[in-house]
Amino acid sequence: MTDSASTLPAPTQLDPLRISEDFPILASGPNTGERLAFLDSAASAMKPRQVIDSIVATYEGGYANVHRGVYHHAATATRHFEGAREKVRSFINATTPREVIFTRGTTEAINLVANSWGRTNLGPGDIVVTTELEHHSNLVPWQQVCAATGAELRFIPVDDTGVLVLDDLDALAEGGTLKLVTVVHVSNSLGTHAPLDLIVPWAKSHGALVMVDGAQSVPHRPVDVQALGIDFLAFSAHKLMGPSGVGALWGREELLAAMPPWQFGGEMIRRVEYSGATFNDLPWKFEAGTPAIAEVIGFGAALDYIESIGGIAAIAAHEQAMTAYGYELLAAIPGLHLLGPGPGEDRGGVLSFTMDGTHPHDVATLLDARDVNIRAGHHCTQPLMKRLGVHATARASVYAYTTREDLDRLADGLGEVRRVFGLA
Amino acid sequence: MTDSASTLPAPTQLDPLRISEDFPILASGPNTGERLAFLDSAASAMKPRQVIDSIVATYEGGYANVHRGVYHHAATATRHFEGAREKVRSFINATTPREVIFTRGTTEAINLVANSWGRTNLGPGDIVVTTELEHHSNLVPWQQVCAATGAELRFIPVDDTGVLVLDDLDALAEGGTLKLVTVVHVSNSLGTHAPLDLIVPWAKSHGALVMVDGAQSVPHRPVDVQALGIDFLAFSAHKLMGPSGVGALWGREELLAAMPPWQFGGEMIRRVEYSGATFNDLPWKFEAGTPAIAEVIGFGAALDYIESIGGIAAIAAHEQAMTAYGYELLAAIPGLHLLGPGPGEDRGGVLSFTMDGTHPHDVATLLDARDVNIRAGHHCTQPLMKRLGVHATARASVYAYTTREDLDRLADGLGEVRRVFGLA
Amino acid sequence: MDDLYREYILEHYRNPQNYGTLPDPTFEAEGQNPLCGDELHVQVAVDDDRRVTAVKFTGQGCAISQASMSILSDEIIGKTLDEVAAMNKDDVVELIGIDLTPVRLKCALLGLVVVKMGMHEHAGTAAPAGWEGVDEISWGTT
Amino acid sequence: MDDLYREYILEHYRNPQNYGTLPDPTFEAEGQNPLCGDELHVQVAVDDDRRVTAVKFTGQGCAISQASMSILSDEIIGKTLDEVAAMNKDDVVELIGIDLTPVRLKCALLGLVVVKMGMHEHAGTAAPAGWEGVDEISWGTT
Ligand SMILES: Cc1ncc(COP(=O)(O)O)c(C=O)c1O
Ligand SMILES: Cc1ncc(COP(=O)(O)O)c(C=O)c1O
Repeated sequence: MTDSASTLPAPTQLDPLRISEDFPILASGPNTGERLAFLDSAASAMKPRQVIDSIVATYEGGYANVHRGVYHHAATATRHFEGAREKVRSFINATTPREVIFTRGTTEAINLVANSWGRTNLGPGDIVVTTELEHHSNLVPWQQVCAATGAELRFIPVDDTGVLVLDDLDALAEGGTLKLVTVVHVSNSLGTHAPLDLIVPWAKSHGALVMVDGAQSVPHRPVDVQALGIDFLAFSAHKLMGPSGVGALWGREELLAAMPPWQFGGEMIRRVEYSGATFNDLPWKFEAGTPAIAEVIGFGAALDYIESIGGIAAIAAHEQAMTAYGYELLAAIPGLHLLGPGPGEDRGGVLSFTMDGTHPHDVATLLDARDVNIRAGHHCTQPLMKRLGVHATARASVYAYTTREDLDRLADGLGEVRRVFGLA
Repeated sequence: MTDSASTLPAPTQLDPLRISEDFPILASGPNTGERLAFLDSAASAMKPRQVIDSIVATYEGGYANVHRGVYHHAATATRHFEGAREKVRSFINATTPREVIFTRGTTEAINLVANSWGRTNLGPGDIVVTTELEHHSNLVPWQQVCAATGAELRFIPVDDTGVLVLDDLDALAEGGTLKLVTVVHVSNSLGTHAPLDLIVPWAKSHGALVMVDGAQSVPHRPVDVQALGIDFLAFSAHKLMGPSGVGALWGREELLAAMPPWQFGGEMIRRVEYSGATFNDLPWKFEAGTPAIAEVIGFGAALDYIESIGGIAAIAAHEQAMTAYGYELLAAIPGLHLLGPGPGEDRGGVLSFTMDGTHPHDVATLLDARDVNIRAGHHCTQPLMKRLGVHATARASVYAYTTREDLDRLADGLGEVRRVFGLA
Repeated sequence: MDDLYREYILEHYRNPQNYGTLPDPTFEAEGQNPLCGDELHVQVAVDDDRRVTAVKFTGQGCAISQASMSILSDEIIGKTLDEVAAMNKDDVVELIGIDLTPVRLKCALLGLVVVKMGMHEHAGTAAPAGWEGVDEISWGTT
Repeated sequence: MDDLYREYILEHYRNPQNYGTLPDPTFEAEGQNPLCGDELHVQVAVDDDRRVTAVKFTGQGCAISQASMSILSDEIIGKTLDEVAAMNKDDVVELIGIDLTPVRLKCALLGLVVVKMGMHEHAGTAAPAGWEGVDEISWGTT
């Protein structure tokens, strides 16, 4: 992709079957006893033993509330908790752990920026630009904050294949002040990869900030916040093989420092009187109340796990191979229509499709009987579905543990679906 | 406490040593190898094997994102997730699970009410009453929302022992419209029990709503939202032996139904267009984004665990006995001053004290060397500390697994602290 | 896999009973399942004894929602409105005769919910807050 | 348990060195550790060569914070401001010679942080954002 690519060492080749041994849930599907062909990691990834063990180790050997306790377990929990922050920092190449705020997930991270940054920086005449690809979580918060502040929400359009159309970007900034461009890095519905290398310089040329919804990119490809030149990044641990209930907001330190806190309570204060309060430094200013202690530590364990199997570049390479393989298999099925970018393009490991004469929900139900798990529906992108003229799609998504056999079973299952529906 | 008390069956007598066998972390302290005398459950409780096993079982055998997946594990996870909501409903005797909103904890629950209810219902001339006992989490959000809306925040005072003074309640409602009374049910710093049986009727006589911070009551004594006649209740799972990262807001259905959503994104929507969105029914309207799946299920497991060891009334009785025992032991130590209500009064299992010639942090550090864990500091109640004329206190708190021996070791350790500091 | 979608269901999906529109319905209603995009528009004609004389529906969606509506429409013709009002989740499950996860159960129940919403509107009684609000579909109890 | 608080620390706690106030300090500063309520007010006198000639402090708090300040005050008298500026976490840890968890380390470092804040203010250079902002105290690295 870059000129220097040839000088980089080739990423480790993943062995998904070896990796699958780390995932207890994959060993045997609930319907057949066969391996679970889990092709819904875009919704939430499965967890390796290493992450589960981390949670158990916290509760069995190092648990306490963090930051204030004097005793041994409190110090241990705090060290591991803040150690996880450093792991997140390193994973996305942030400059300091002060830029890493733990949230419940991508959604809360975006709501934090919309409420804290948005409500203090947006007003009538201001423009927020997003895209027609967005997940509801990066759309509805901006609809709300624009309605509340008088700012205007505009959309980078997609073409009929779901690829962003950047031809007339400047028109989006006309007649107002462009303040923020907020973009899904990789679409969870189509796999479309947003060309940040074009969008970021354009936004910067208008003096706007750039927020990236990294829910589907951070778990699947190297994301370097400094190299991207962005201002905010949101992502979820549960999609990168970490625990549920935790995620992160990364923001540039000077921006976060200038933003008011959003939630209030313990942890985030410096000094409280009955009449008012002053607030803690970054990152704690944005972390009100007891945080998700074991989950944050498990988040760190998930990042360690990614490192241990070869790193995020190796995962990206493996997914690319699996996606290409799956694309080819599905494209060969009569009446099956793949949505989103073509196989050769830079895309995420998401295969979204419809099949003539069948409904995605029926497809998913019939596949489930064979322990092939895919998702069916609007994937929290209702307006995008409408734009593309579909009510719902079936979606198979890959991860580090995905094998060619999983995809073969998907294709076989789809053949069977066609027979059940009298299409073959 | 009530006339009919004698007709109720006596609660099960807890065996804290038997119960402790369920808690791997208590078996051996990190400094001595002896049993961990964990006396900081008010900060966060330890977790029984049953809760840890629930988390492992979710990730190993029934994990997937909830609510939308068609396949087997998605249905299982959803059933267990919504089953936990029903368990929470039953635990606090709410009328319907639609009234139970999962949050990160008490703090987020209070922020939800302050932002959603507060910003739509408060304005200049309105009064919010709270108490001088509050944890920062039930103080700072109201300071903020009052500052933003022009409402006024007033305080039910405490006397020098930290007991609420209700003599002149009506003065607090003068010169404005009393809209909300928000009260900590049991003080985490002192153990003071707020007399809701007096406060609620008073609030209702002014047409005000009542919110209760149940962080220290729900884990330790029966709380029945219908019997109390309150409107909102906030509490945290991590303080009732459940996982970190999850808690609940309970609210009366008609109130929640009328409140706008606070966070926006997946799960909480019904229909989304590029131009706007409509929102889901209760409780999901308030649960944006992927929730804390394994944690919510573990929350349910913690409630099951409480049932399995005899129920919340049995825990309350055990704590009362332990608190009385500990109070007596500590009161006998020269130079030690216990804060808060006296031993005979209705109080929580929190023993807060100072010791002449020593600082609470030094006390806690020296006790830690003996694997006796207590907390030292302001306990997130800085204004209360100032009101009582102390900078910090040492605090020991009890739970279902607390033994007399734990408290004996505390008392012995305090004797040793006095020797180290040349006081004995 | 064939068991899951019996020939009976597939037959109703491919050739739905009572598909189309009524010239003069007593009441009608439409509903969606926002989770999957299933849509149904149902029209009902009732005689003076409040007995259903005709049902017609149009819609699109999965086999379960469309076949269930087809089966339901056959079932309620001839019933009184009170009898229809008394029908619940279990009746639908029995009618379609297959095992469903909660998400798919919502598909199966869409038809009954739309009919009931139309009845409420017609009678002027308060309808349930919405599709998700219908108690029978509560997640916790299935 | 005695090891944890050596006689040396306790002696400084009971009889702090340089406790009190200076009539004519070159600069002064105060700081709190909001976590535990430790407070220190420190005054420093410096000669024309920017060498510390006197230090006095008042305050209240735990043995660690008060003893550390006492030990630190002895240490910096005679040092130049540049030498004081170069002191960091490790120097304090070495001076007090006991093992501390991160929370207690903040107590030990309070004195040095307050002195440094005073120096920054005196020099007109930007002080660290606050007590917690001091990099040496970052949790992740201890
Ligand atoms: C009385 C009280 N209120 C609120 C809280 C805040 O709870 P959490 O930190 O779990 O949000 C706590 C616990 O720290 C508490 O003790
Ligand atoms: C692209 C995208 N953005 C945002 C989200 C929301 O993430 P979460 O539900 O973890 O908050 C998701 C996942 O559902 C997603 O795929």
